[in-house]
Amino acid sequence: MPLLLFSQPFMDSPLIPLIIEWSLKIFFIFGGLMTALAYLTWFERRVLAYIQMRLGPNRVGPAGLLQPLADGIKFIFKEDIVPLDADKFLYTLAPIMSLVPALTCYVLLPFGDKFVMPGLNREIPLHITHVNVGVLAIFALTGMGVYGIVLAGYASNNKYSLMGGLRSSAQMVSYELAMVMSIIGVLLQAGSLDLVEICKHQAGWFGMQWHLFTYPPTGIIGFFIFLIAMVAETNRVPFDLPEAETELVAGFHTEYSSMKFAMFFIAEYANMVTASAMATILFLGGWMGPFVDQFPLLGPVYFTAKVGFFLFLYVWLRGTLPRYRYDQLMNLGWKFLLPLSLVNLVLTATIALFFM
Amino acid sequence: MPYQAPLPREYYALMPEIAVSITGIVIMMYDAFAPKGSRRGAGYIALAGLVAAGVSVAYLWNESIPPAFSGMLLTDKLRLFFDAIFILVAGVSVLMAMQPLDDERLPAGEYFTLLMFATVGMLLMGGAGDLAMLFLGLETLSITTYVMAGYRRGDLRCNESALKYFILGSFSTGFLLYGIALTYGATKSTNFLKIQQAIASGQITYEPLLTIGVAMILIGLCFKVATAPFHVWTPDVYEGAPTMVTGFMAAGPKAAAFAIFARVFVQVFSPDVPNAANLAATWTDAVALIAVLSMIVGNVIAIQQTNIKRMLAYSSIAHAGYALVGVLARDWQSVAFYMLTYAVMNLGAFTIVTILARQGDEKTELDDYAGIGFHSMGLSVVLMIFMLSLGGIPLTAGFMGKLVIFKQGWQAGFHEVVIIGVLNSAVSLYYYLRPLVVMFFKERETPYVPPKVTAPFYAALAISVIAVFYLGMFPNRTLNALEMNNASKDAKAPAAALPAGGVR
Amino acid sequence: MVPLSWYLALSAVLFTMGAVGILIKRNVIAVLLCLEMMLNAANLALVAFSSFFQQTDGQLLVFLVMVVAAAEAGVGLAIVISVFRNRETLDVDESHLMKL
Amino acid sequence: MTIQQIVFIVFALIITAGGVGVLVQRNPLYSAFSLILSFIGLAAMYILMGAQFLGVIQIVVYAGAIMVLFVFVIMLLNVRDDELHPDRHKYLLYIGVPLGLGLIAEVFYVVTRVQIAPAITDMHATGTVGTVERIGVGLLTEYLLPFEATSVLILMAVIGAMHLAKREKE
Repeated sequence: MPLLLFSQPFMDSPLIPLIIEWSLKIFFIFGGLMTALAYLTWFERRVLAYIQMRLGPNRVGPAGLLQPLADGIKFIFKEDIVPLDADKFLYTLAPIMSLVPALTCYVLLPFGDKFVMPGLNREIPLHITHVNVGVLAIFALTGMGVYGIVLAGYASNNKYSLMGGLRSSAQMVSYELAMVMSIIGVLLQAGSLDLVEICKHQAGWFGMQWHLFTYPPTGIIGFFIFLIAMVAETNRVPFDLPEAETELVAGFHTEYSSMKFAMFFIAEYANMVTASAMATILFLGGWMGPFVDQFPLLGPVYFTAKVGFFLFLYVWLRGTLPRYRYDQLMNLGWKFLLPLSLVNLVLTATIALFFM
Repeated sequence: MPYQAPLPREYYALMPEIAVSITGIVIMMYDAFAPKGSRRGAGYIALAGLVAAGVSVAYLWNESIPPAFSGMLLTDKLRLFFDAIFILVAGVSVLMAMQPLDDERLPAGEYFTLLMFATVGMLLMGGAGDLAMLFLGLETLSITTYVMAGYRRGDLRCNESALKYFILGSFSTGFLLYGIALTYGATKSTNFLKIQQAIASGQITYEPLLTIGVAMILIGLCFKVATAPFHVWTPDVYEGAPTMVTGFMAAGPKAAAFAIFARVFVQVFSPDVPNAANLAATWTDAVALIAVLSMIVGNVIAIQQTNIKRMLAYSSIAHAGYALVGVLARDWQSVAFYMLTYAVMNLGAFTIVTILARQGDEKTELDDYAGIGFHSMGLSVVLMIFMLSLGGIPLTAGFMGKLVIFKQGWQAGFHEVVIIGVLNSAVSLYYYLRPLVVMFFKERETPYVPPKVTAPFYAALAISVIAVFYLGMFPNRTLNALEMNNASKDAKAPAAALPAGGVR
Repeated sequence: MVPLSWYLALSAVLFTMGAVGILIKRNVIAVLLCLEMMLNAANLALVAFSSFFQQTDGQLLVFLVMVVAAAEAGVGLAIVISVFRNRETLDVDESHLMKL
Repeated sequence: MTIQQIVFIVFALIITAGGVGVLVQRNPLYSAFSLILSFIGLAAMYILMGAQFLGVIQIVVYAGAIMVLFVFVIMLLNVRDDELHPDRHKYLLYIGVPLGLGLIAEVFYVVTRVQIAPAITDMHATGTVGTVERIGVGLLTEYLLPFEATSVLILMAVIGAMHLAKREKE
């Protein structure tokens, strides 16, 4: 919120058209994203079904396309149960704390470069707001997401929930380190924390000078560390320890039902999208690709396609990999990913020093 | 002015810190890869590193190095003399800890690493040329000391000691930091030289900010050196911490805090600086009050103690009071000399307490000392030497330290404070002599097994005893090194100034 | 524009609350929280001075203070855990094995 | 009243409310969350003063790391409400509250006087001192030595915390 208020455009330009532009962008991006999130669940269930040789939801609407709608209606009309010994205030706060940071991240993501509205002669940047510490801001927001899970675990007054919350906070804090360390190489190359600048830095080579390919092999190593850490950050298989149903029932959201549960659910998918978008921006050139200079509207298409690839990857992982054990997870994070990302950082810096 | 990268000679100025840091890292590596049985090795590595640091201090002694690292690091006699004290304290602490760590099966690698980096913190404090460096050095020292105080983690008293030390230490850090912030607000800089220039040229944004800032820094430092109204944590922390750590805490961090005291109050906010008369008058009054209170509170409560560690804790409060007289006299040399004498005799006393305390610090009550005088003759006589020195009997270091500091105080015109100090030292003899009376003249009711004294203990005791007598009988060399013997009061102004050379 | 004195007043209020909290709170964790509050009060004052003087120094110092705060929090909580292992309470008043 | 002043007042109220919350709440978890609220308000203040980098870092470090650690420990030890000891430590309340009132009074004295002193009320926070570039360059040039010293500090904190929180091997 404060970032939005004090970002540069707000201070400088005339207010009224800006507010209109913002409202429209917010409406489209959030409207689109919420729909996309809903269909992400459908997508996941269908793909998972194909991987497991099942059919998946195909009853509601053609090919099950109305399934998310049905799910939504079900969530709204279910009874909202609050456990008797729960801490009522925190119990209600938890899903909000989980969802709000997750959705706020979208304010910062650039979906493409500027484009000029025909007839209006007004340059519209394809992102809601632009701050020059974008990467840090995203990490700040995703870091806040831990609280939702922790609070849910604590407030439910249920030992499985508590364990889930504890595990999740430990896991997210541990993997955040490796995640941040893995992208410092990228930031070193781009020389900026600004998401738009980082994307533009990858414009060379016909729109294919992605950080994944530059400075081999550091780009690829960094990318894989980021990929693993991002799956762990979003608590997805194979790192879904906080909600490991075989040991913890459903983890931190065991006691939640109805819309509160739905909010956790949406937050999880929203975080997946954010993480995928970050991976896209940092390593796969964001909206960059061939011919994007000539046709600026190709940018969002490329961007969506790349994000979609990562989302598919998430589902693919879920369909194929078994769950890690908790101590293995911690060992992987602290004893492998973190040292590796540090070595990678030193390597990147060395290459940058001698070959730049 | 454009920034210039540090020159090689600026790294020379950092040599002691670098040497000790590398030693710490080497100890960690050694501990990780050495076979399980070899616990002593870490200690010997630590000693070697400290010797290297000592050599580098000696090397720097005659060099004249301008402020390094954009004025962050000052190299002058004040820094180097205190550096020598810190290295000595660290060395004796290593020797003191080797045997107990073995006996109690505590991890030696971590202990010596923490000790090494605590020393780095102290060294950085001694050389701090900027409030930022001062803060960081102090925090490095504090954080390592918190951990060392709670080092025996299965022992509840140890845990509580660490907890109390942590809470009150951080509380004082808060005050210190707020003081730094306000001082920055008043002078537009955190660099000592620039602060001094700002005061001298009258470019203070707002006078009360500076006064309150200095007051808060004073409060923060008084917590760290444990002077009277801010001393409440000392006895509990000293009693609960493992004795070897208490010995270190009483000597090292206290000397380091006094190094800062000397730097900040004797040099930066000195009354010799133009336009600083009001400010200096304010802090002088406060420090005089604190000094008197510390002496009285420390000595009076120490009389009632039955635990030797608590007694030494209160005695350390009293000694902080004496040392403040040197700050009052605006004479850092006497403070430095006093801290040196205090460090050696205190470390010696705590070494004996460590030896007698046995495993888990079980025997630290005075009753445990009853009648051991003729069973462990050597230990008792050596303890007697340290106790007499702490009490200020002639021919010992303690006497020389007190003589120097009270003489400077008297010459600077703080007659009342000095008189109270001398009276207090007389009172203190009562409780310093009590362990001796107990040891030699009280009947023992329980059987007594003489403790095992091993080589590291002998070395620690030898260093302390020799230092006590050397400083007590032949102090001239040390005082000459501090340029105290020939310096008349008129030549005082340059001695109290920050090293010249300007900030690049 | 917001005058400097407003920031200073806010920082002083925050510092006071932290200091008072350390004295009156009983739970160790709450005491640690109050310590953080004191450090943050100092940070606010430093940032205010630094941006009003248009100097980077103060903000650099704030950055260092944040590092220190993180280190302190880590060690402090470790101490709390070690105390809690041996005694199942976090009440400061219950830490009275040694008399004051 | 300019828009900045209104924003300041709003966030100042949030910060103060958070601080009061820490003092008043009996459940440490509620205290922790009050403090997080306070820290977020402080981040907004930093951004209002043009210290963007510190504003974001405030959230990343304090709200995202330090407070998570606190909350984690609160949950690990599963602390619920404070136990009440009505008689004990009353005297600290008697010391603490007057001390607080005294400090507040002093603050208002100083603040009113600062407003009179023209030297610092006229200045306004604008400009670019708080950008990432300036902070980064500052840390690696003039503040090189303190920056390196912090690494020592962090290393010690890690070793110390690990030693203290490790379980005793019996």
